[in-house]
Amino acid sequence: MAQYVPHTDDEIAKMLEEIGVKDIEELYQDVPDHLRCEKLDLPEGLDELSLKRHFFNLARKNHPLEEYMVFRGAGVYNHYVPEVVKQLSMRSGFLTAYTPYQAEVSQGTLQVMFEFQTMVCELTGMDVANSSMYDGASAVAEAVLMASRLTDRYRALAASSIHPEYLQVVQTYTSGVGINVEMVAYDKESGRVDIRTLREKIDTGEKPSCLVVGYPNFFGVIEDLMLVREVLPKDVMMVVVVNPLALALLEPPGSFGADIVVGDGQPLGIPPRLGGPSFGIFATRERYVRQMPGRIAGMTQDLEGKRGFVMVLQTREQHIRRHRATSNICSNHTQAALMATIYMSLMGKSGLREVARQCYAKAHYLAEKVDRVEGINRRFSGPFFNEFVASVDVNPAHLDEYLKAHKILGPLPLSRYYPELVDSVLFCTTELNTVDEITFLVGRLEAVRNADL
Amino acid sequence: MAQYVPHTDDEIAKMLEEIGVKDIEELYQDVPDHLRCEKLDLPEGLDELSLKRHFFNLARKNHPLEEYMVFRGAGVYNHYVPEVVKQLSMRSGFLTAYTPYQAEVSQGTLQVMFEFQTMVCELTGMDVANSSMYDGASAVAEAVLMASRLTDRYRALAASSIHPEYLQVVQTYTSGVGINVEMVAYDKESGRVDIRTLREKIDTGEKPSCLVVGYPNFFGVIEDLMLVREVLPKDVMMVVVVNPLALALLEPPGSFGADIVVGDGQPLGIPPRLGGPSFGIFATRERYVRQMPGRIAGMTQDLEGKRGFVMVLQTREQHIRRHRATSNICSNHTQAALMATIYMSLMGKSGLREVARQCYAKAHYLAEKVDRVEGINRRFSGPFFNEFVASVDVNPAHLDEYLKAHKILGPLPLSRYYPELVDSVLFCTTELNTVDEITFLVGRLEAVRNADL
Amino acid sequence: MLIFEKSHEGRYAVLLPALDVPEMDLDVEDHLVRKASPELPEVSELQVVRHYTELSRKNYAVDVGFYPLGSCTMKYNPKVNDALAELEHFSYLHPYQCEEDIQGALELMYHLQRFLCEITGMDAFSLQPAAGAHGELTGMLIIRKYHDIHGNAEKKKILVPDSAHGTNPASATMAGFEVVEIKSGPDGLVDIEDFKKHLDNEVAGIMLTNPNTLGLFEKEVDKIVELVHEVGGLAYYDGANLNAIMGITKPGDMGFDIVHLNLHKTFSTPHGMGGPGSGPVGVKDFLKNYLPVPVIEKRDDGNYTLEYDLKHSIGKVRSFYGNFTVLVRAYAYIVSMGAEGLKKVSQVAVLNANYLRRKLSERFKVAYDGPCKHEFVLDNYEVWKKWGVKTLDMAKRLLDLGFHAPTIYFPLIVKEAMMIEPTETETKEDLDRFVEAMFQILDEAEHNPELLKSAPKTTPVSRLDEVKASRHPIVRWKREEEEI
Amino acid sequence: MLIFEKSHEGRYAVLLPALDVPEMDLDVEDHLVRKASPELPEVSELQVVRHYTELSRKNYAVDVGFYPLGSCTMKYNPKVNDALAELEHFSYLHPYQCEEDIQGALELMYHLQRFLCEITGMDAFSLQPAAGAHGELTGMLIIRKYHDIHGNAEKKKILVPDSAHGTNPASATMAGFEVVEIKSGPDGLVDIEDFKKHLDNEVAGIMLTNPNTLGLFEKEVDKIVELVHEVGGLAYYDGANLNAIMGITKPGDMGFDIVHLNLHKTFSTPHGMGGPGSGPVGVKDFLKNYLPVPVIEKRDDGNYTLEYDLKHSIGKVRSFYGNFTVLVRAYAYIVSMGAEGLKKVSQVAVLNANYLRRKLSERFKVAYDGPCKHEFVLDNYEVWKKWGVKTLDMAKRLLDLGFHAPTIYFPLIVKEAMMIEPTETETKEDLDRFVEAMFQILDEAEHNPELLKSAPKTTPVSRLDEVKASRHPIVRWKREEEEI
Ligand SMILES: Cc1ncc(COP(=O)(O)O)c(C=O)c1O
Ligand SMILES: Cc1ncc(COP(=O)(O)O)c(C=O)c1O
Repeated sequence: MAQYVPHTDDEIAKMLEEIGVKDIEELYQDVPDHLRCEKLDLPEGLDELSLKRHFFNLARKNHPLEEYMVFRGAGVYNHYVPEVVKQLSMRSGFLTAYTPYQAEVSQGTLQVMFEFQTMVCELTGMDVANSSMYDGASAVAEAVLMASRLTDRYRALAASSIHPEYLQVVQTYTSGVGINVEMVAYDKESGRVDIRTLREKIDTGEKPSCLVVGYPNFFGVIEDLMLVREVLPKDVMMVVVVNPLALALLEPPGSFGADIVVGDGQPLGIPPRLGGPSFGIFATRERYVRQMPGRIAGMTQDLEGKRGFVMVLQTREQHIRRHRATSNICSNHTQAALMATIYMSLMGKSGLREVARQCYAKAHYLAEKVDRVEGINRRFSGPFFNEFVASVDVNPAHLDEYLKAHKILGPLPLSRYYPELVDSVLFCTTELNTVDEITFLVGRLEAVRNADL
Repeated sequence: MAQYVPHTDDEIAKMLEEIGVKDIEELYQDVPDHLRCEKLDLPEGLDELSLKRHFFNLARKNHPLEEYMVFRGAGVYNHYVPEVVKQLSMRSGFLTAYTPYQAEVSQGTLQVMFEFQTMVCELTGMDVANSSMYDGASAVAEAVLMASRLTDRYRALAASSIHPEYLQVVQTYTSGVGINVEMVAYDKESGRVDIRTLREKIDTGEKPSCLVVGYPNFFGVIEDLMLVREVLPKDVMMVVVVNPLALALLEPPGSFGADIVVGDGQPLGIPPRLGGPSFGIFATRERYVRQMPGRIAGMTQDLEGKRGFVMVLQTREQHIRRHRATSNICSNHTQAALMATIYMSLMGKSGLREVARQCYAKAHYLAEKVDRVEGINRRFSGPFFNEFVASVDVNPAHLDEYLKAHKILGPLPLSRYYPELVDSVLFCTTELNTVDEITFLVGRLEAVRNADL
Repeated sequence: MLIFEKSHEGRYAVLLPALDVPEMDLDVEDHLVRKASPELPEVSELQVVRHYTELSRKNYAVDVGFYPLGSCTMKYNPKVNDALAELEHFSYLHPYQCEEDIQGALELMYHLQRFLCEITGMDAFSLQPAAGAHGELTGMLIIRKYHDIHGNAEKKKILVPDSAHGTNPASATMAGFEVVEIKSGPDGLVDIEDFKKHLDNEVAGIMLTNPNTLGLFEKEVDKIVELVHEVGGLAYYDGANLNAIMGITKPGDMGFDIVHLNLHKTFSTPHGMGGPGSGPVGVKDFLKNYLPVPVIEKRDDGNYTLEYDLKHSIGKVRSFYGNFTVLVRAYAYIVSMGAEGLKKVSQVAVLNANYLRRKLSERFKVAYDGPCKHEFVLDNYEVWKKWGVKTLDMAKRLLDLGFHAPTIYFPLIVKEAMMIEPTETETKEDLDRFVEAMFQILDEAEHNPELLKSAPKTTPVSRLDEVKASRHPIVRWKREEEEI
Repeated sequence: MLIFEKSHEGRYAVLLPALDVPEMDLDVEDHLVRKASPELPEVSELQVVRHYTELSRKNYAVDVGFYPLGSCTMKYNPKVNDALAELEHFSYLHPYQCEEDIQGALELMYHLQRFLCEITGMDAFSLQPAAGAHGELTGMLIIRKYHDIHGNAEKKKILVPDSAHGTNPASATMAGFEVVEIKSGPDGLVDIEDFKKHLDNEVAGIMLTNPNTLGLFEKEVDKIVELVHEVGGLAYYDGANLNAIMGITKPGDMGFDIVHLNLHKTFSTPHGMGGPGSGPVGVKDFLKNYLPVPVIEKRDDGNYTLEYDLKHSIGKVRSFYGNFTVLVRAYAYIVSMGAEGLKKVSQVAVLNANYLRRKLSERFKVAYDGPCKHEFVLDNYEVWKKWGVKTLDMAKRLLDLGFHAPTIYFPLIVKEAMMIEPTETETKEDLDRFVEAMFQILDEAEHNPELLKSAPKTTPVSRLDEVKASRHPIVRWKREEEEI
């Protein structure tokens, strides 16, 4: 059993005496007898060494990505995380601090938040950003809630091509306050949001609060935000779900009049971690800042006029505004946002662009090769970033197993989320895929039809 | 190619202009043409990701201890290193600092040195300790040199049972100043230093400066320091080479009138690291402190009377005393000494004892079992700590291979260092050996005679 | 300086190999091609290292010193747990790998669910929620869905004590409920009379924290829960204060239907400057099918699986499977401590709080009588009235004396409140030192109030102007911007 | 506080499983059984974490800021190299594993030997020595053995310039040589006349540093070496300053017979508060067999092996195979940089030094003329004479201004010396800031000398009394001892 409690029996006795009780039990005198429980039924505690041994056994039952050539993304990407990001973000001055309630001894945290917010604004082209949400999905959900608050409308539109899990979360979040979320289909040819359907949805029924659209969307397809914005009435908010990395190459949503930009920060230096924790990005326009959820750091001065940072606009938050708060969020994901901040500092202007450029080039190189494989066809004509959908003439589940046997974590079968894409899979590349891996994958794709499945 | 130089071409140009030269070449005008070299013939530089890939390839060609049940010590031990030791000792405030020449901004280092010295004194029972030597071997060598300086005698005695590599290093170090190092044989029965031989050596020839003796010695045998001290004339220095961990159980050399205590600190929380870096322990009596090599931290006050730490007695050292310094040592192994300091703090009084106790108990448990295996016999009757020698009736090299095939890093064959022990091997256990491992090893030892070798 | 202010055009580090496939121009409509690159810093690797090393050194943290932030359980976060969570075999798993590939992870999560059930007396847990508040929202949505399914259209109110954490009412609102505040009595516990006044058919449920945020155990908790049940409401337990009662009593036994836990508090995962944490939600059997998906189940063949098929599930509350590497740490903590260890944790957390309470009560006014649990609240109203020194000033002065300040001005029902939670990992010596500091501050309040009002002095910055900051918020750096 | 002062009897952390074999009493003579346990601290894990976290925060370090400590090459230590060295596959190898098991390690060391040969122009390297001084001793012992073997009994003198690092004469002494100091001329270079005066049959060798510790390139180095060779002596190169000349010139080409390098300087392995470092020694072909053993060789079958069989080897200078995990970092550094990278390192190291030199020379006296290499020395004698401010005072004031001080009072031949080595990883902005600080200090020296004499003020302690500390040295804590 580990021992993190420093007290010796002697000390405990001394403290009890000081308190004036005979034993610790007496301190629980207010817990009625009938509520007392038996000894918990848990395994015996473990010392540190035994704990490690236990974990090595568990670890052996996992097959981490390093065992594979990875061509799977779909919301979580296998990017390179530089050592500096790992080591600095684990510094205990960051890791073991809490929310910067006492600003004077939390300038590290607050400045990180401020820098992070700035970087998010730069990437997204928006005016203001908070210092993180839980993840991309909850960020989208909060955006939809915010759009409703701002417009006082309870009908929201969402492209069916945003991440299906995000959509599910939006549904859950909005169920309470009764927002009706309607899907807008994608164009079967381009993979972009179907503009005709969108127009129809807008023209019929209640005026929607917002439209949620991906950039790129779940299929990797880059939506034409200019067109979308044109189609949307001025007072219908455009909520854009981004892959922040793609914004190193793509004109930011802010340029097209996006009202809220959200997304998951995982591509910015955070390991896959079985999907979490990463963090949610949330940015909006200055005029909406008082309706924004989450913590915000701002610049100010100390008594000597020295620059410093504090949390601002806390009256939006639950600890002050309680049931009228803009959100219930309290703990957020600052430490993950820190990782992204360090990552973006380290990669810098040119480095982030380079990562995006490599992801892009490799995906397109692969796409070209894949197009030439018999029985595999790219599904959408729309421009894409580092993911693309293709239909395959073998069972995608079998393909998956076949590739796995060749140490490839292959493209994700899409049937689970899109019944109409039952024959399709989602390919992904990052800067970590080498040309040899791509060639090997293509070779396997060519071979699969003749393989014994 | 990695890029740790921050300068852009523009900046370089600006700086050159400021200096008033046209290019960097001009700054090398004092290097004669005939001394200029061609472009170095080295592989192309690697970015961080490629570097990691390169290293993973190298790593794959190594078989680390985690692949084995480890029964090999012989100077480097497979102890448990707690996480806290790893993480704290890598803090950059420690790792990227240099020798504390500016004490006011090096209080962390200096206090660590002071604490370390205290712990070494506590372990060894000596008055003073320096804040580390390179390793155990060089520490012994420096001790012999120091004994010569103090006694002005150039004949030293050393038990042949101290670590053979240490003996070699002593030979090398003393060759320059012409100290004659004579071996004192071990008693074939007990494995302890042969007292009769020792007496003879003392009684014949020049008076020796010192005797070097192990505690425990290389065979794991615990010398009777009281007896050794009795045999040694008062003015012949007793230099004791310790395994610091054993001192948690054994009466410290200081109690028996040791003059210098040295040893290797690896057992105190430092990974095996293919043998280095660990650090050398060096402790002596107060009255010899001015002849001690190495850095020493001492307590003092600042201008306000606040306690602080500085390097003391620097006039012994090379940067001041130059060719009359007590040693040439400059860089030492403080960061490894820090690891030991953290390790000893964490294990604490009872924890260190517990580690030693477990090492002891497991070695003795194994010894008992081994004794019962046909064809294997313990070689020495002297008391031992966590290592013991046994003779085997199969070829030790073959035994080694056989055990390796069973994922055991078995006892070390001794023929390399002791021709007379050609049939013998050195067993070792630490707290990391489980009873199951021991049972498995014993089973293999029983089986080996019938195995096809 | 901000990292942007250290930027120099054209400076960079090299971390990636050159592109090994043909260069590709961006094949999108012109207007979608980024024109101006985002203004990210252009700095060297060493600059990055120094910058964030410096920032980390400007923070107070658990690894730096005593952090008695009430309600936040700032205890020691074992280093080994961080190391385990960072192992490649846990942190480099893709959520869409097949289950066969992640059996170790699923096994861990499955057992964590079971452990949490055992510790809380609930029947099923979902590990999805990313934080306490997220768990609350989850719980509220479960209550809503439950009433929906049962056709209880009238149930639209959630009762919340006035001492509750702000997330409670906020979460209820987010789930579409109307929040009804219940008064606390003079003893700091739920005022049963006031509670009963609000008890009617419209009550969808109640949210309770026990011990509550005053550190007091709601003795009548099971009765309150019973009454809520009687009107057809459900009872929700905010488990943020579980650190006081592990192995002593269980919310399940108190009658609660839904529970959330803050793994980043009770189970010692590091707070990370405010997150990520994790807020699993547990329920009684009859609500099992309402949990957010997936939950982890064990199949007959001994393998573990992600179960998505829960009949009444509220759906998903976040993507994938919760904050996995936080779960890893919490699991490591529980298996390290075992039953005895956890009980001792609670006992000593309560011991430490009572010890501090006792000592401080010599000169401070403690807001409520009787032994506390893991925390207690001081009422510094008198100090303010007598010497014009606010709790804020006292808090700032503590920073100078090397301590993090307690939570202040919360709960709202105590004037000039100071909420102190020492946790079990602090030594008696450190508690004594804290008491000394508090007494010193009291002396200073009397004899040198200016010292307190101008505190802190020894921190990287002196007292910061928060009002100004929120009046004209500057929330991002801009190139043109001069230092304000 | 010292960790011992935080100790509390009976406190402990649990890190190991209980003993799983029978308990054994210590079976030795009674007098060998320890009576009083060593007084190690009894503290909790959190106390240990806080204690050493705090200490680490009290240190200045490369990761904290500019560290222009002349002669020490305090440059950025790439984080990735640390991570690689700490990999289980490198740090958990036992030195007595069979060669088959450590081929990766041996391959790395073999290539490192080859790289170092290429960089220095030597023919063979041994990676054994643990530090620069250790390498010097190794080199001196090689010279001694060489002369022994060749029957040169008369050769007992080693020539060492007066500007040499203290380790040089100390190492020569340790190897049993008589040290003869050679004067530096007014240009800071070896005074050829003085050198020639000492050149006779008794000269066993010379130790030179080039660029020397003044940061000046010994232009006549090959002639000096030639003259030493003519009297039958060997030439030793102290490679601590190699950071100035990689890819530009090689000690081997200058004629040196033996070279040591400081991997912890030029090849950027972290200094670790003073070590571990690594000081490999390289030699020309004719001395190959004198190297300390083992060296790494490549066998015909492509495998790597530890070679112990060198005919005239001086033997072993340390146990096992050198500071392996330091070697790992140095290897990583070299393969990261490649030929171009290393050359750029040297070029920019020299550029930075000359830039600083040029800027500072506006108001400071630079000890020697002409472009410097990687470092240069200021002569602050005038400042002292004029305003009574010592170089020490200026150094202490720099600490207040956020910089580590340069090396002071070395080399001994410059009065009130301040030796500045910026290294290549510092930005121009930081150099400019340093110049500003230096100028500010000069102003203060004139107008407010007391400020300097009482500096530093902003550090964890103010100026410490070193004299007192050495007069009555207190070098360990004792229980009885009260704080002094
Ligand atoms: C009593 C209580 N409930 C709920 C919460 C909310 O938890 P979280 O910050 O994880 O959302 C907290 C913590 O801040 C709390 O103390
Ligand atoms: C010129 C010179 N030579 C030799 C040394 C000694 O090196 P080490 O400290 O590694 O023993 C140093 C460094 O201190 C040095 O600067």
